Amino acid sequence: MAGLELKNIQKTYGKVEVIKGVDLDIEDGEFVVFVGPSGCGKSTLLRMIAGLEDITGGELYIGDKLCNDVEPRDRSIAMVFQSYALYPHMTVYDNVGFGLKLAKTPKDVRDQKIREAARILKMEHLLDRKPGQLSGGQRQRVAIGRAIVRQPEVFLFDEPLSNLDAALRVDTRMEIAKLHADLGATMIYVTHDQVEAMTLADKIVVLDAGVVQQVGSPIELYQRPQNRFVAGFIGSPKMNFVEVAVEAIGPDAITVGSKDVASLRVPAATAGISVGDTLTLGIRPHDLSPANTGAIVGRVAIVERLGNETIVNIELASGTAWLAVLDGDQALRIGESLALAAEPAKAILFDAAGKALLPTPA
Amino acid sequence: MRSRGSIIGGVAAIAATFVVFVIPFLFIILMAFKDKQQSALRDFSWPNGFHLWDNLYEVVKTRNWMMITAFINSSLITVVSVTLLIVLAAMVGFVLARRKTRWNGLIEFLILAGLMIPPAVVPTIWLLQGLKLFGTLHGMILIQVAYNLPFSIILYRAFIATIPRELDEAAVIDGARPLDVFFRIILPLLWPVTVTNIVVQSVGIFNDFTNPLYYLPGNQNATVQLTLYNFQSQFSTAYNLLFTNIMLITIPPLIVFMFFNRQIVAGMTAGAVKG
Amino acid sequence: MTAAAAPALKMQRRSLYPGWFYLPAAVVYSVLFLAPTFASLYFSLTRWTLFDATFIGFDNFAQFFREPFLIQGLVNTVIYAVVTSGLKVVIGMALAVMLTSQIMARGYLRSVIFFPVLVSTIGVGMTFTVLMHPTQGMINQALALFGIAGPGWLVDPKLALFSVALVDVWKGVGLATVIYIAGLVAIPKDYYEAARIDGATRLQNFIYVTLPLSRPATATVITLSFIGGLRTFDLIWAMTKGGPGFASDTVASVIYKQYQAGFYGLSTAGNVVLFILIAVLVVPLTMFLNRKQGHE
Amino acid sequence: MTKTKLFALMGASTLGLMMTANAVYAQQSGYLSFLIDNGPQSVAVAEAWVAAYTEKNPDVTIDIEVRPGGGEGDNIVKTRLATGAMADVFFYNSGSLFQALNPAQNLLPLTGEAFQANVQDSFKSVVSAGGEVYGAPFAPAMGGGIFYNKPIYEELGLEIPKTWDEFMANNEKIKAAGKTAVIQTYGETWTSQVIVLADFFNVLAEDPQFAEQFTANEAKFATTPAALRSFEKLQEVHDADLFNADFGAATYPDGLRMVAMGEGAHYPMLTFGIGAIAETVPDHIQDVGFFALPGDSADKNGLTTWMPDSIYVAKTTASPDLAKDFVSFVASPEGCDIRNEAVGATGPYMIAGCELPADVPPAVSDMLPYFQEGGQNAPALEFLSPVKGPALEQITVEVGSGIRPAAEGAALYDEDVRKQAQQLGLAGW
Repeated sequence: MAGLELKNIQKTYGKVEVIKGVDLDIEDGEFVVFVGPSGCGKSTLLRMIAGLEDITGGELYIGDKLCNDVEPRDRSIAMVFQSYALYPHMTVYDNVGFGLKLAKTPKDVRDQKIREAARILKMEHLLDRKPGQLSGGQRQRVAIGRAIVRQPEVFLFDEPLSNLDAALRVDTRMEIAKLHADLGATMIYVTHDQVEAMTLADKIVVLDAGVVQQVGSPIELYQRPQNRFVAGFIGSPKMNFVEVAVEAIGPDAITVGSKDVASLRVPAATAGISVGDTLTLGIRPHDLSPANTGAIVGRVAIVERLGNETIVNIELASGTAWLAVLDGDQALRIGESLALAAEPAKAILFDAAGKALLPTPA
Repeated sequence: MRSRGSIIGGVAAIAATFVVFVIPFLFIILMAFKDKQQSALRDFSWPNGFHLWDNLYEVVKTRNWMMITAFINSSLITVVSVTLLIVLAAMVGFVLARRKTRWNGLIEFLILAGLMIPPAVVPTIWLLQGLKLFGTLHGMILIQVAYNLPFSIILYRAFIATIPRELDEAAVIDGARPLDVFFRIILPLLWPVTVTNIVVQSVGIFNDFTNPLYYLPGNQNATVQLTLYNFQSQFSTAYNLLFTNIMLITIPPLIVFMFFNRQIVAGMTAGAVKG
Repeated sequence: MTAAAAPALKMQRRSLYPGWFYLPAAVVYSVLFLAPTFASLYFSLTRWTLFDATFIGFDNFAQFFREPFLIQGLVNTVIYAVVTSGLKVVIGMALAVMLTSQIMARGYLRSVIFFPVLVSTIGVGMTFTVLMHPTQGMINQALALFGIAGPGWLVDPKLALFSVALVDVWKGVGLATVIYIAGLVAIPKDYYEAARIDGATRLQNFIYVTLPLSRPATATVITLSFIGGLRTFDLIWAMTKGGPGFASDTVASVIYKQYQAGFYGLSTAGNVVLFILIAVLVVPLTMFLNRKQGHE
Repeated sequence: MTKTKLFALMGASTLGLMMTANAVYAQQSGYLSFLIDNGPQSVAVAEAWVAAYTEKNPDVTIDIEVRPGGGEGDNIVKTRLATGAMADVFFYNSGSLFQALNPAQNLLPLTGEAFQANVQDSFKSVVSAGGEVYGAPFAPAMGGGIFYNKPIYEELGLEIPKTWDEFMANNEKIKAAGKTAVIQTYGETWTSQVIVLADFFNVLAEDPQFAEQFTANEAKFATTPAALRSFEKLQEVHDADLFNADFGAATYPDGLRMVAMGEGAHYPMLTFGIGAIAETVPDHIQDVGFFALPGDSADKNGLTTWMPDSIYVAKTTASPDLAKDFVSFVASPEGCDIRNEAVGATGPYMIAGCELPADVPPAVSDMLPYFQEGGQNAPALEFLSPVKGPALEQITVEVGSGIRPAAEGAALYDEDVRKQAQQLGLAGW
C-alpha cells in the first residue's frame, strides 16, 4: 500500500501549459477525487500518474519511489477507463487475466485470482462471454475486475460512470465506495460530476485551468470554499452569486447591500476591505427561505414542484437569475414577486479577485 | 416480399451474369477437357472425349515437372510475403495512425508515391545483385513486400484509427510492452482488414507475372505465371494444354476466395471505404 | 528527435508507439523501392546500355517526346484510365445496388462477379485473345448466329484499346462491386426510412441517399482503378502488345518497348514521365474526392 | 559479301579431323546451365543435345532454362548478362543483336577452339567483335522468302514467279479462284516484317552501297527508292485485298498450318518455319515449296539469307572448359545429325562435315539452289548493319493493315532507327 506525492507537477504540449505546477499529497488508502470542468487538466493529471503521459516537470512519488521515468507496469497501479477499454477479441476471463498473463503469472494462480475477482464483483457467470455481449454495467464490472486482479497499490478511475445511465450510476458509485472500504487501497478518481466527488471522496481536489483550486474534504469544500470557482463548482444546484457594495465593516463581519439585496451582515474576514468596495455575495439555493421581510426580492420566472421541495427560478431587480430550493410544496405563480431570507452565517463574500473572505473559524 | 418483377429481374441478372462471367470460365474448362484437334477449333462445344487427365499430366510433366516446382515456389512466395506484408504494414499503419509527428507528412507522401511510381526494374536488379538476393526466393519475397506495402498500409491505417486508443493504454497499464500491445491487442482486432489484405495481396502476388519475370530467373525458381508464359509458345498449337494450364493455376486463388468469401465485404467496409 | 533534452529522451524510451515499428518496413521499402527509384532519376539522364551509362542531360526526355506515338500513347493512357475507372464505377455501383437488394441467388451472383478478380491477368488476356479472334473467336461466332458480323475486336485499330479496356473492366469490376457493397452496407438504414417517410421513390432513394452516401466507396474505386488504369501494362501486353501497330499503346507499353529494345536510359526517362503524368492527374483527383468527402 | 561461297564446303565432309577429335574425347564432368528460347524447336533440339551429351558424359548435369523469345527474351538475356547471372551456355541471335550484348565484356572468346576450323568464315564474321569469335552456329542458315502451297500451284497451273509482277499476277489468279492468296499473321507481330526484310536482296541488287550508307546515316528507307519499294510491296499486297480474313489475329503456327494445308497459297516467312511444319502438320510437309521474294527484274532474282542463331558461353561461367566442350559438341557433325533427327533439316549448315539427309522437304530443296554455284543470295540487313529499329514490326503491321501508307511507314522507321544508332554510339547520328 502506498500514498502519493506530487511536487510541482507540470505538463506542457509544445507551448501550451496544461498542468501548471500541481503539489499534492495523497495518503495511503485515501479516496481522492479530481474534479473540475472539462479541459481543466484532471484527466491529464491522472494519466501522468498512470504513466500514460510524460511528466514535463516536477516529481511524482508513488510510495517512496520517484516514478517520473517508471513504466506504467512498474508503478503498482491499475486503471479503469471511461470507455472501459475492454479487449473486444478476448473473453471476460481473458480480459481480466491479461495483465497476469503478461506478468507470466502461473496458470493456476492466475485462474484463482480471476475467479476471486469475479466472485467479488458477482460476475462469475460472465467469464466466457465477449465484451460485445455485455451490458454497460457488466462491462464496467469487468473493467474493475481487470483492475482488482492486479492487486495494485493505487487504483485510478477516469470518469468510470459517465457512460452509464442515471440509476446504474448510483448503484455502481456505491459499489466503488464499498470496494474502497473492502480493499483499503489508495484510489484516485476523476470526474466532472461534483455529486460523485462529494459522495465518494475522502479528499477532493478541485482543478481549473491546470491549477489546483482547493484540496479538502467534501464538507470543507462545501462549507468553506476558498474561492468563487470552488464555491460555484461544489454543491448542487450551484451557488447563487450577485454583486454587492460594502456598506459597513464590523468586527468579523461585513454588511453588504445592493438593489437586489437589502443590507445583509455576513460574517467575513475584513482585512483590506473598505466601505464602498464591490464584492460578490454567494448564497446557496438551499440556504434561501421564503419570508415576507426577506432581504432578497425577485420575480418568479420558473417553478419546479417536486413535492418534497420546490425549485424556484427568480429574477432579481438587476436581472440576475437566482435559484432557490424551498422546503415542501410551494404554490407559486409565475410573475409574482417573491421575498426570500438568507441565513447570513451560510453566505460567503468574495473579493474582486474571487477569493473567499472566510471568517476565521470559531 | 418478392414481387413478380423482382423474380424476373433476378432471372435476368442470373442469365446476364451467366453469359458475361460464367461462359468464359466454362470455355476454359471445356477446352481443358478436349483433345488437341478439337481444341484447335476454339469453339464452345462439348468435348469429344474425356481428356482432362491426359492434359493435366501433359501440362504438369512438361519441362521436367516444372509445374510442381512452380507451384511450390509460388505458394512459398505468396505465403511468406503476405505474412510479412500484414505484419509490417500493420506496424506502420499502427504507429502512423497513433503518433502524430512532423514525419507523418513525409511518410504519407512516400506511401502515395509507392502506389503511383512504377518500379525501376534495372536499378533494382543491380541492387539485388549487390545484396546477393537476385534470382532468389528471398529477394522475390522482399520485392513483393516492398511493392505492395503502400496499399496494405493504407488499408490498415484507416481501420486502426477506429480502434480506441484507450485499448492500447489499458494494455500498457496491464503491463504490456509495445510489441505486446501490437501483437496481442491491435493485430487481432485488425482481422477484418487482414482478410482483405490476404485476399487482395495473395491473389495479386500469386498472379504476378512481371516481377518474377525479371527478378527470378532460372528454372528452379519458376513461378506459375511464368509457366503459363513459358508454355505459351510451346502450347501455341495445343489450346487444350494452354487452357488446362490456365485452369490449373486459377485453383489456388479460388481456394483462398472460397475460404474468405464471406469476410471480404466486412474487411472492405472496415478498411477501404472509411478512407 | 535530435533534441538532447531529458524530456525528449524520456519520451523515446517510453513511447507506446515506438518509431522503430517503422523500421522493418522502411528498410525493405527504401532499399528495394526508393533507392532504385532515385537511381533511376540519374539513369534517366544517361544513355545506358546496362554496361555503362553516358550522361546526356535531358536528351532522353526530348527523345521520348519525339517518339512518334508517345502523344497518342499519352492520350490512349488517359482514355483507358477514364474508360475503365468510369465503367467500374457505374457497373460496380449498379451491381452493388442489385446485390444488396432482395434479389434471388445473391451468393451465386456475388461469387460469379468476383471470380474474374482471382484469375491472373495473363490467363485472362490469353483467354480473351482467343475469344475475341475475329473469325474463330467465340464472341464473333456467337454474334454470327444472330446474323451480326462481329468486329475485329483486337485487330481493328479503332477498337483494340476499347476491347482491352472492356476485358479490364470484366476482370476488375468484381473488386469495385465488393467495395461498393461495403460502402452501401455501411449506410445507416435510418436514411432510407427517413426518405421513405418523406415519400421518396426508389429512384429518388438512389439519387438522394445512396449516391451521395456511397461517395467514400466511389473515391476508393476511382482512385484505385484510375491509378491502375494509368499504369496498366500486363493486360495490354498479353492481348495486343500495343497493336495493331501502335493503336493501343499506352505510356507503360511504350516504356516497356523502349526497355525491351535496350534503350534503358530512355525507358527510365519514360518511367519518370509516367510518374509525372500520374502525379499530375491523380493528386488533384484525390484532393478533389477527399475534399468533397470532408463536406459530408 | 554477296554471292559468297558460304557453303562451298557443304556436302563435302572432307575433314575427318573432327571425327578423330571425337574419338579421343575425354570424359567430362560437372554442371552447366543452358538458357534457350522457348520456341518448340529450340526446346526439342536442346533437349536432344543435352540427352546425347550427358549420355556420353554421365558425370555431367545440364539444366535447360527457357526464356521467352522476341524482344522480351532479348531483354532477359541482356539483363542477366549485365548482372552476371547468365547461364553458362545460351542461345542468342548473331549479327546486330549479338553486337548489342557487349561481347568483349560478357562473353567467353571461342576463337581458338578446334571446332572453329570447320565453321564458315561468313558465320564467324557475324559472331565476332574486336577480333575475337564468340559463337558457334547451332542451326542451319535460313532464307527469307515465300512459302507456297504446291497443290494450289498445280491446280491453278501457276509458275514460280521470278518478278514481283508475276507474283502479283499469280495472286490475282488465286484470289479469282476463291482462295486466300497471301497469308499474314499479325497476331504475332514479328511475322509482319518478313516481306520488308526478305526484300533486302532486291534492295542491294539496285543499290549495293545501301547497307554502308544506311549505317552511316547517309541513306534512308524513305528516300532510297529501292528500299522504299520494300514497304510498298507490303502495301500492295494489302491493297490488293489478298489476305486471309483473320490476318490481324492469326498466329505464326496458324500461318504455317494454312500454307501447308492449302488454306492459303503464299506465306512470306523465314525457312526455319519448315521445322515447325514438319512437327505440326507432317502429312503436308511435301506440299510446301519455297521461293525468294521476287524483285522487279527476273535477272536479279536472289534470296535474302539469315545467319543462324549462335550458341555462346558467358564469361561468368564457373566451368569454361566444360562449356566449351559442350559448344564444340553442338557445333560438330554429330551435333548436326542429332539436330536433323530431332527437328528435321531446315537448311544448309554452316559447319563443314554437316550433311543434310537425302530426303529433305521440298521447301529446303527449293532453297538450296540459291546457295549453290550460279545461285544468288545476300545477307539480310541486320548482318550488314548494326542499325535495326525496334518498332519495325509495329510499323509493318500498320502498313500491312492499311493503317499507314508505305512512304509514311518508311519515314517512321527511319526515325525509329536513329535511337538505336545513338544508343550504339555510331558516328554520324
